[in-house]
Amino acid sequence: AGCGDRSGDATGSGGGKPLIGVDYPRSDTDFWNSYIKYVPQSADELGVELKTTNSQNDIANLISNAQTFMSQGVKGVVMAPQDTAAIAPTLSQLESRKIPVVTIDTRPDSGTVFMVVRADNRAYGTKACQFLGTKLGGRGKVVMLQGGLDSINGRDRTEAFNECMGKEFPGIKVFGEATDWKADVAASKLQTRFASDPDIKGVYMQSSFALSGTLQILKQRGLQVPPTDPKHVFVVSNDGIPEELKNIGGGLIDATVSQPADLYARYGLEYAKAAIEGKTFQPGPTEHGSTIIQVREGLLEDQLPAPLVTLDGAPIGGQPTVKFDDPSLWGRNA
Amino acid sequence: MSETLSTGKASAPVPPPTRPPSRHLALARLRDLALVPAIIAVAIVGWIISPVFLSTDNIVNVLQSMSEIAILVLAQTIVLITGKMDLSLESTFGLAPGIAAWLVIDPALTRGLGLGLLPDAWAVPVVLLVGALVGAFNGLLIVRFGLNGFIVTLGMLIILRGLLTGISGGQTFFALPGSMTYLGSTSWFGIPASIWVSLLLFAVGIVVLGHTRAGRALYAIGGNADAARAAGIRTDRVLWIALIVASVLAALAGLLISGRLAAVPAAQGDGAIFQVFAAAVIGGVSLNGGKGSVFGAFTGVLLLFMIINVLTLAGVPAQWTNFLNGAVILVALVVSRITGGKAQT
Amino acid sequence: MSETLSTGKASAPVPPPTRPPSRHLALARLRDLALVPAIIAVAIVGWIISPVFLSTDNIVNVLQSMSEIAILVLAQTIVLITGKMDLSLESTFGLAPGIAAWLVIDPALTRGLGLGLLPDAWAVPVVLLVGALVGAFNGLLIVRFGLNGFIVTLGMLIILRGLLTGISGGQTFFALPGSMTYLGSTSWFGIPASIWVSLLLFAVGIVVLGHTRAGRALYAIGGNADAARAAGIRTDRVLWIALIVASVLAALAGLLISGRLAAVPAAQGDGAIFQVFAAAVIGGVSLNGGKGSVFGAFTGVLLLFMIINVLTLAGVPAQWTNFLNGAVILVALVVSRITGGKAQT
Amino acid sequence: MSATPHRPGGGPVGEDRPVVEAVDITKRFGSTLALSGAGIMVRPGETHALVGRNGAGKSTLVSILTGLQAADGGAVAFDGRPAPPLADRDAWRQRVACVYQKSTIIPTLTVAENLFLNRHARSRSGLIRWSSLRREAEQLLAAWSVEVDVRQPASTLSVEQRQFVEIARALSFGARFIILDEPTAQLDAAGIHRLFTRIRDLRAHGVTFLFISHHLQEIYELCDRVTVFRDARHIVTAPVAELSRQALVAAMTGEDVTMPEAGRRPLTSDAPVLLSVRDLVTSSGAELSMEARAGEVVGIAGGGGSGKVEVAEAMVGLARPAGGTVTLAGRVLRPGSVPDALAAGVGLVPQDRHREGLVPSLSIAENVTMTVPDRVGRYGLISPARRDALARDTIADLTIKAAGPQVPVSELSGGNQQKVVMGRALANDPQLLVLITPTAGVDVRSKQTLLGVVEDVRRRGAAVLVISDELDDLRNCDRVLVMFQGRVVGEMAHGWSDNDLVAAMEGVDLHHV
Ligand SMILES: Nc1ncnc2c1ncn2[C@@H]1O[C@H](COP(=O)(O)OP(=O)(O)OP(=O)(O)O)[C@@H](O)[C@H]1O
Ligand SMILES: Nc1ncnc2c1ncn2[C@@H]1O[C@H](COP(=O)(O)OP(=O)(O)OP(=O)(O)O)[C@@H](O)[C@H]1O
Ligand SMILES: [Mg+2]
Ligand SMILES: [Mg+2]
Repeated sequence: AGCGDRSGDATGSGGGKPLIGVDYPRSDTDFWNSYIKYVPQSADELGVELKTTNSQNDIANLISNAQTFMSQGVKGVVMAPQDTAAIAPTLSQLESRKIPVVTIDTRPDSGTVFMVVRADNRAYGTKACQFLGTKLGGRGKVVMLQGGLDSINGRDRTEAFNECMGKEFPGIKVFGEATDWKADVAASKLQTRFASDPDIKGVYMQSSFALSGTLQILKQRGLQVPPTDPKHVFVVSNDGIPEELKNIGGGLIDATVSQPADLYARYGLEYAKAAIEGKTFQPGPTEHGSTIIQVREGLLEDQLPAPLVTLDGAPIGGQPTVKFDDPSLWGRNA
Repeated sequence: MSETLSTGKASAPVPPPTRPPSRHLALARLRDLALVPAIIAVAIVGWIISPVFLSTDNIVNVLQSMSEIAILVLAQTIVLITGKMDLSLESTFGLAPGIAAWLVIDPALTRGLGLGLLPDAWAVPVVLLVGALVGAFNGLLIVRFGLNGFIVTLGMLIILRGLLTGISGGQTFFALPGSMTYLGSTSWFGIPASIWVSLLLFAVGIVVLGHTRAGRALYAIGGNADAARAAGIRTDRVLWIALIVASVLAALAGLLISGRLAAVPAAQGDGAIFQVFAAAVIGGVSLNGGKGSVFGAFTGVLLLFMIINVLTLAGVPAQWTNFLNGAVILVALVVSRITGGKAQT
Repeated sequence: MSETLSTGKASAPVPPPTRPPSRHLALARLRDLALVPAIIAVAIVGWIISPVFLSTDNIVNVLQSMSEIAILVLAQTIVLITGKMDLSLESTFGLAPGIAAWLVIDPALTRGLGLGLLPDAWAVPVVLLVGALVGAFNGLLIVRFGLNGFIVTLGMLIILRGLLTGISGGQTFFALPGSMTYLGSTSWFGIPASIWVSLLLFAVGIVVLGHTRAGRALYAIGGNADAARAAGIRTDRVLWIALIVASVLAALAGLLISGRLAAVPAAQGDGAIFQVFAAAVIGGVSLNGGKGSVFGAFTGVLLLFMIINVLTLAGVPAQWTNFLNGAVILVALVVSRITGGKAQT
Repeated sequence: MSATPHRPGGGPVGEDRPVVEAVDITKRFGSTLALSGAGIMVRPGETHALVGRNGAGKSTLVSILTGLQAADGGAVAFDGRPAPPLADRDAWRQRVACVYQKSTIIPTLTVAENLFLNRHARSRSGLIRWSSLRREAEQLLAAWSVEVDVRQPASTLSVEQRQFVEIARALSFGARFIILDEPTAQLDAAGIHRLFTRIRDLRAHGVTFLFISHHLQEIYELCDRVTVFRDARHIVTAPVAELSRQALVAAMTGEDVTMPEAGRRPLTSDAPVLLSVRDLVTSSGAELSMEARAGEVVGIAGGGGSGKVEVAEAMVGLARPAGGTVTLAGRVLRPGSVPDALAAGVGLVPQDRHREGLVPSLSIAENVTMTVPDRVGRYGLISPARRDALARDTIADLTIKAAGPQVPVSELSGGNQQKVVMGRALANDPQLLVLITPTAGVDVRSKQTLLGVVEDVRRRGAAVLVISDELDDLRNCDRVLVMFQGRVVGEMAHGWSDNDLVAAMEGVDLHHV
């Protein structure tokens, strides 16, 4: 990297608006597509100019895209590295060029970033566990449809879910099934589980990808009955896409975790803009209802709220939940 | 200059046959049944690991979860027998129902995801039509322009998957019309329709490829295309038809799985082609054309899915399932090499 | 149709000196350079779209981001020229550095991910050794047991990927020793070392395949293995070596990218094989063996990565990049068909 | 004349050690016994012929004598010393050079590289010196007056040029012993002449040859002694001069095959014209106009490159003609359509059975009935019983040696495969039978069977076209059209003399100079 001073000159940014490079992590899930949709909207609102790339869930692409951003002379970068270990060299390269980085959804294992904007994935797993454990009264069998083993977020959810179950609901038996984030794999593994253990009472899906396949299986087995019926199978999903909210309203599933796709887009860009403008932040509560924590030296994290959404909005295990038709949910406005 | 032999009809009697006349037939049949012992062995192992394995519920489950991939295997078998290959089937599998959903579903219901251009009744015809068009386009490039089938369909695999991502914006199509979900989700006589459909298609495949002139033409072309042409087989036309039929089958398989999931994820079928090839080859279909049977292909896919099911029931640690899956494929390959008895081609 | 005419005893009624004597040579050379106009065209288009495209910075970026895949393409080219194929290269790409990291890194530093069995200095030798072992195992099954290369390496692709998932539990290995990260992250004379390494390997490949008996033996085997054997070439040994060299190259490429990432993700190389095949074939390497050159393969991979870079610079909407990528591959194929002038094989 | 499992040969052995001696060689391929206690002994300086029917084991012996394959049993010795180990290819190549029956040209490589494969000229650095390699190649080919650019890929060579490249390469090793396995099968008369001159030359310099051919006259023309194989065994070795043609053929076939010429029924002059070809022009420029009447056998002769095969292929739809019409029994055939030709009643034996004649992986029954699906089933369905019945008839009619209709064609010997091709041509009871080089690579016995069929077909009132440059194929024709450089240059009635026909095929008209 011989010509680091290029990013200092004025080319690249037009009309005084700061130029920010946003790398989308992938475009094949509903959640990230919502994010992709929100980013330009937020950029308009914040008055920043955008360069976007898509790394298709491949870290090598992300590195090359970061290079491209540098060539294009962006002043700040927003990215969502799905691999939190392998991003370190790129971060130090961006740092050496004095380009601030905001990461979305994941926290790099090492290296410096200006701000991490994420919801706590471990909290997702814990919330789902609390919900299912409470609803099942601490007994029975549940299936956890994991994501891909190579995803940090998936692993966080799995670990937290298992941990919480083991600690708080030891009477519940958990079947963990790896699905590679694939709907058909999830469907057939769930079906196999129902064949071997017909008395399964709960399903935790780590992402909405498995949503309709799961519903079909329940329907096929005649288990789509209201929660009052003893045959009811409790289903917790994750993401908070509109389809899930609709299904909660329809009584087809029981809860989901609403990942704040809109807030990811908004605060990712806002922090990048702030960094370019030279602002700094301190740990503590923010004005948008979240908390900034210091994870380690030189790494701040703004933990956005990721509420558990339920039919009635009643608290679970002492934690508040949000009613499925709450207008503050991003899935309501998508 | 010439030999002094006069010509005339040879009167030598036919020498006594050196081997029993039916041996070849028997051998050919045997090759069809090569996997049956393995299937029985897996069934026994599965039953020991978990008695649930042989329950009706679980058997139906295995058959249903393999039904869509099995149809893809059938499609690939047809193409492989002609000596070509079609990698793009895995993308057609997702694209065909994806396009139908895109054209049919109401944007009002799905926040702008569909176009709502066509009435619901068009959905299934559109699925099949997309399949036919993809097959025809492959045919255009492979048969007409003489491009290499592997690389054409590799390009098509990428392009069709990209097209599905493009129209869906990477999202999942929900709220499919009833006509699209019917086949994949209904049951006939207590058994899911997709099982009936796939078994029926295999039965038709066995009859057509084994006992009709069109089917035998596929083998002739795969065995020696020039000779087939010299024998009056319209090789180009047969190849086109084979490619189109395969794509339509892939579209149909996609319809079944979309019906089962009541949705079309943008990644539908992603990576399935590896499994499809493995099943076909383990089932005895040659990658060089002209060899293999539909029944063999069926046993191949059945074996694979039984093994996956056993691994799931056994509760193998998630991180090792892929490894075991690959190991099983490799072992099946080596075993079929030993039973087959000669260098595979 | 006319191709049915031309072979056989009486090939042409009029004796053949109808073509200028050096045309074939010129054509062969031309085929090596076939992609150069396309590369120039893309460079111009890229420059129009974004002047950044031709900046040193961006050119280095393109070369660096293609360097590892380019080495995979070189490896695949070697195997393809012998008339085989090796799908498992994409898994070796991840597995070889993965195993080295697993054996070397200290579990204390990485929450128990590594074994810390070997000292750091062993890391690079282990990477290359794993590559050699994978190649030797492929050779055992393909050359020794006569199994079909496509399906053996397909099985290996799945199994090796599964092995990496197994040892890593799907997690990313990080905190790699300096010996593993050096080559992928250092710069020589202001240019990243991985660019130097890949260019050097291609130069060696050009000399070896074009100007040594060993290299020509690869072409002879790919063109007609029996004839090569009759000419005294030890075909089996050469095939083994080709498979081993290819796997070692893949391992080295994996080492480079791991060095660049300072980590080994469990999915490293996943899906890369499609791109590798596309680049090799666009670069004029035949899937049937015996044809193609290392330089051509290089132009193929260069063209692909330039186009990807242009699409990125142009800010094509994310959901359409895959589609455009596929379209580009297909178009490149059709173009190389036209410049190549005859049915591809 | 029973098999002698031990040391073969007769006559006095000279003081020289034999150049090569193979004793009691046995070789098995699966269930096929290719060689069974066979042997051969070749003396220095002689030209030794090896003859036998298809599948007698000749080529198998060649591959053992050149170290390509190991024998299951027996011993090979060169100059009295045991043969080198199989892995030491260089040692083998010093002792023996060979033109194999199966082409060992690599089509994707240049002519020059084919000539010097694995022995490229190298500089001191170990890199190949392409320029000197090319020069050497040019010199080598110039000696054979093969005029090709050595830089072009071998795939562009004509079959004949390719054969000469093989021969030139084999002779360029400087070996003192050279094996030629059917080198003349692909050459025309001029080419054969060139080859023979060269062989005599080398023989004068003391080079020893082992020569394999199905053309017996070549044996008498060239060779000193002959060894006959039959059914994988050594039958006899004798000086050529001491073995009459009769005796030679009898040794090969194990029976006396001379038969009286079948009563040739003269053509009735009022037989209707069945086939009429008008101004047919092929895409390569060959032209033909002709007629054939019912029951007539018309030969089309010509050397390599005369265009005879092209016109025949254009006639039956295998290739699309550039112009002209073909009318069969009043029906104009659609140009370039094999299905239409079949429907009109054309039966075809294509030139190369491996390329266009057979689907080797399929059974005899499927191959024979491939052109007549209508006759073995209805509504597109095939009745295996009817198919096998039809195939069994063909197997009996043509005396195909096979265990049954289900045997894959790939397991048949060459001659039997050719009979299957003939069976396929006859399956639709053709009105016009077109035979393109129908006996290429077929032994004398099978030739008789195949040509006998022609007689049957003409008796049924069909017309037959025989396209060949083998005189034996043409002998039974009512008349022979001779083509040269794409034009018909002469016509000869039945009873032509060999010399006249050969001269005409070479473009020399002996009578009308
Ligand atoms: N590689 C092989 N595998 C199986 N069988 C073989 C193989 N090579 C030869 N054979 C069989 O061995 C026998 C002898 O074959 P060979 O090629 O030596 O005959 P040939 O005398 O050269 O015949 P032709 O005159 O047709 O060339 C035949 O039955 C043949 O089918
Ligand atoms: N490659 C092979 N594999 C299996 N069986 C073979 C093979 N080649 C030949 N055979 C069988 O071996 C037997 C002898 O074959 P061979 O070629 O010696 O016949 P042949 O009597 O010489 O016939 P022809 O007169 O046609 O030359 C035949 O029954 C044939 O089917
Ligand atoms: Mg024989
Ligand atoms: Mg032979």
